[in-house]
Amino acid sequence: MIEGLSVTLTHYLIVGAVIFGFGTVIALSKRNAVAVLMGVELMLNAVNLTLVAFSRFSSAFPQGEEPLAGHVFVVFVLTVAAAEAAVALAMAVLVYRQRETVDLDRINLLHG
Amino acid sequence: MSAEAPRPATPMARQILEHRSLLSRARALPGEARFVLAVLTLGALVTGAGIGFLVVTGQLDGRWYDIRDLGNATAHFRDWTQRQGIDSSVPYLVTGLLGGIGILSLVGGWLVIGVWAERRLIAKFQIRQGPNRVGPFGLLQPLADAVKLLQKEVLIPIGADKLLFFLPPILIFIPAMLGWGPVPWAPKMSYADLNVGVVYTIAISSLGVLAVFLAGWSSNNHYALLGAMRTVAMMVSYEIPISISLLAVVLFTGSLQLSDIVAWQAQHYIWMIVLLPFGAFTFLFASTAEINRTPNDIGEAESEIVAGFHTEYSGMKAGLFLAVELGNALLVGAMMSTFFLGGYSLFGLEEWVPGYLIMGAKTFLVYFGFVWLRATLPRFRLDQLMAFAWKFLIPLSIIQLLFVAVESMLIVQSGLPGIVTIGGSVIINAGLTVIGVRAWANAIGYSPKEMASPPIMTNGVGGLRAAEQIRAAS
Amino acid sequence: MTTVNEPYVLNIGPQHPSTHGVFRLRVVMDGEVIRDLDMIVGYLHRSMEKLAEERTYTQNIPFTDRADYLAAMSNNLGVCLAVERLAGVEVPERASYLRVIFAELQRIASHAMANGTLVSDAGAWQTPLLYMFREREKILDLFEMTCGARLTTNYMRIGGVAFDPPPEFWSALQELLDEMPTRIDEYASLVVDSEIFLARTRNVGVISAADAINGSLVGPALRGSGVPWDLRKAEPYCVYDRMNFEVPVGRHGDVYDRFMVRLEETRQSVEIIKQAVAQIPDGPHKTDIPLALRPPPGEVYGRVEGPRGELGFYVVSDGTPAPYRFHIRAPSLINLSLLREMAVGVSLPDAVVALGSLDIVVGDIDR
Amino acid sequence: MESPGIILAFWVLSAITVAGCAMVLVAKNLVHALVFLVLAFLGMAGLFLTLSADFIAVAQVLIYAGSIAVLMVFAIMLTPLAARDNANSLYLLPALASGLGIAAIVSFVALVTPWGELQGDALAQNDPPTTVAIIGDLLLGRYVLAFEVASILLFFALLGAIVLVQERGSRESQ
Repeated sequence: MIEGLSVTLTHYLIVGAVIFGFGTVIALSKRNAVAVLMGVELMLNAVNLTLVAFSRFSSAFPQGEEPLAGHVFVVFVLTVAAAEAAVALAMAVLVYRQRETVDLDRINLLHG
Repeated sequence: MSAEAPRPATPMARQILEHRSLLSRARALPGEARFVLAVLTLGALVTGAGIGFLVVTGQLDGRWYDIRDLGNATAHFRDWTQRQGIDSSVPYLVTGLLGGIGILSLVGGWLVIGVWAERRLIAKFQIRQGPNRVGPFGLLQPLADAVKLLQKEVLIPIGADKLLFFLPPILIFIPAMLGWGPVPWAPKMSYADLNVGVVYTIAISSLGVLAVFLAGWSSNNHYALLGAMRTVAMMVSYEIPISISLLAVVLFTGSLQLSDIVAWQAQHYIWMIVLLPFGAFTFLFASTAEINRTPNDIGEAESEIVAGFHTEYSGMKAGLFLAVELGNALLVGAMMSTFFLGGYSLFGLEEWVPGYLIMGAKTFLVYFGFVWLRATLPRFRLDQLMAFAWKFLIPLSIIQLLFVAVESMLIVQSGLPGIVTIGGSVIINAGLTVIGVRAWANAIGYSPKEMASPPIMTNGVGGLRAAEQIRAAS
Repeated sequence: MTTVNEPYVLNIGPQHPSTHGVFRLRVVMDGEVIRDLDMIVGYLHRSMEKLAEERTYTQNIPFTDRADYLAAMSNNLGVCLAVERLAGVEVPERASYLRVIFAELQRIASHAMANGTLVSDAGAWQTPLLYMFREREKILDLFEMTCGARLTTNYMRIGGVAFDPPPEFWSALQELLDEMPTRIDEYASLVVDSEIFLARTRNVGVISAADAINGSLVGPALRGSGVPWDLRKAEPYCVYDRMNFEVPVGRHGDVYDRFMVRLEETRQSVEIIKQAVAQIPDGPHKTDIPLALRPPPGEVYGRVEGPRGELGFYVVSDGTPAPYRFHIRAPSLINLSLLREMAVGVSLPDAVVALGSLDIVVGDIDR
Repeated sequence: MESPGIILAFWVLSAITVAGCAMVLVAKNLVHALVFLVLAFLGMAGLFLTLSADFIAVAQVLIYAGSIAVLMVFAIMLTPLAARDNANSLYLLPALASGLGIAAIVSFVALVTPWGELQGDALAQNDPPTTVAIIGDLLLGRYVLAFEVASILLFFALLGAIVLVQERGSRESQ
């Protein structure tokens, strides 16, 4: 309807980029291991958004050689994210049992 | 009452004795009222016969006034707007809004009736009267309760997390309402007939967990936190058997769409509960765990942790939690009847009776089952429930899934008549259920009959030595 | 390597659905498991024993109604037996039979309450409780017919009972006795074979026979542990030596056994009442005693088998109308002391069920 | 992508998602951060819906909002003595710089690249009938090896998580 407001691939890519940026900041700056994991999940999510957007806007969508390949990629990313979250949180709990903290700044045994 | 009979023991007993049945009350009606009632009955019969004639001659199928399926009306509305040249988003908006209001008011009304029905039914189970003062048969009791709850002060405990304490009653309400979206009420009557209805249902049901956790965590109360963690652990565990049992249904029907699942059952003249008895049991049992109802209501086990995660809530916030609990029971009833009890279909009767009435009746049947369970059974312990899910339900569901995969392949690809393949599946699954459950129970060493031993009757008297003698003798 | 946790202190009570009164448990938990448990009593203390030293012996009988308010008849009986022995008062035979009938009716009513609340503690939404209340209601009506009160009866007197039951009492009692076995069967069919109830109570809260004796456990809790000790057999009072009945004892000493012992005792009580009704002679229901009874100086310990176990009254007289010392040995308090052994190391639901199986009455604990 | 509903939904949902992400960064409490994270996940599911990816959207709700968030709840509750203040470390400034840099570069590339036919109006007619069937065919056809590998990965993640968290005492007692 309104010409300037029509949503294009670029919009989705920019939203993905912004979310990825937030994810990066959270993953790099937080001290709690669980919070770091939140950042990582956000980054994965941003990538998912980009993949689905490409898949949707690709002209090869319904009849091309790779119909919905982006969606399949997202399914795999989801799988990996679930696996990663399970193992990472298990590790956080394990570290907590050893050190009574999940503060990544204080987990510095190899720091020398 | 005869003269020598003892006087009624208590006021309650007196009331029960003096209580007249509905029939005797009807006999005592005055003549005018009887006449009016007779005219009304006659009118209803004539109208019914007229509708029956229309149905038989097929003059009703697909018309907008075909009230057997409200989906017809919306479809006609959509066509009409298209012919008028109105933008296609308008009819979607209008029907979406109307449907949303419809679902909200339907569920809201059902909640009111459900509260009343549950209390009356449990009272009957418990040889009591139940609410019978406010309105006819006490029907207005839930409204009176709601007014009472609204008047109550909303307390915020000291040390509570203000924001997160405020949110959960609202948060828990959203998935409870969203869950009604894909439920098919009639062949074309469904608020949002999603392609991925089954996955949607599972996903929505997993959202309530967070609200429960937040309610328990933000209350700053030990009972609440215990209840919240119990509920979260249960919901996470029991989502897996629910998903697997629904997967078995999907394997047979070959569609994730809820209306397709019902259509498959109507078309093959079979209910999934016959085809998948173990799946239906898994779904029902796991659902009681998910929605915190007896025998799995450990999340709000009254005798242990007072009210669980909503211990600290008062006023209408507590009322919302209770309403959602009840609404979830109705939702599970709707899901159960969709997936396992044939949904709106009833072996051809849906041609005559509106599908949504059949669906509602089935939903209420399942709900009645929940009430019955609640009035009868004690409660499991947390570790027992966890063990039941992980050691019993999940392995057996996976084994059943393997069999179902083969059976569904045979049904689709073998080319044999349906009566052979589906009938064979019924027999195989029933046998598998019986054998599997028994074998698994033996394998994990469960034998309830040995556990129930009556006490030893004795005439002797003594201390420790006598105790040992008695034990040795028995 | 264990999980590092904050000490998680849960205050169960003073107001909590499963403490059956105002009584508090201070529980230290690790997750769902109880690590330590404190019982804090005294919220209902009414200083009964001290008050009794200022009143005559007959005036003290109503106090005992309020001690164990679910078994007022048994409490009345206990104090009357003690004072009668101290003062050497003869009791007419009809009164002894009436006492047996009412004490056994009280036992049925109290066990109904105990078993019902135990199943409620296990999570059944009060249905078993209300099923048993149906019979309890009729028993309380019988009490009302006879002495005008339902709960705090104040029926027994030193030297007999206060009133002879009215004529309609006997027909109502007969009706109750006739229907009682089927009612108990109905109730049992609801609970006894329920696999959930079995899973919740079997091997939960186990007390061995030796532990039970060392902890001076009494009543159904002791018999649930397998020790055949019933004062009605061991030291027959009133006319129990003329009655023919059996004592149920448990096999494992767990919650389920205690439940079953209570259920069987209900059946035996019905049998006892039937025999008593058949044997009861005509005659006076009371011997007259002076209004201010002055027993000779001395001391006596009278005990009866109440619904909760051995209920003892230690009475010291100095020759005045008021007792010099009036001590109540309350079964609930002493049974409760074993809760700690049962609850530490098990999960919270098990502890709640174990507490329910001890059948405490807070009035009896605090007095 | 011209329907006003889609346009409105896109702007609202992106606002919700981005705001949720921002709040995860600035929230004072770890549990609050978790709530905003779930909000961001749900907004993202909505964005998937605007892209006609119904299965992915539902899977997003199921896996992220339903499972991973609950896992995080457990992780938070199992570490009761750890700080819950969601504090930032010393590396906040470098992190901000790198995050901004990445977002800026990707946005710049997205803006200047001539996407050509990927932007066209031809998209309007290729609404897929149902994505589930196609995804299922692809998963068990063309990508079956990846599918099997993913399942093995999940299995070992499950095993690894159990082995990691199992307490030593309980292992010996078995």
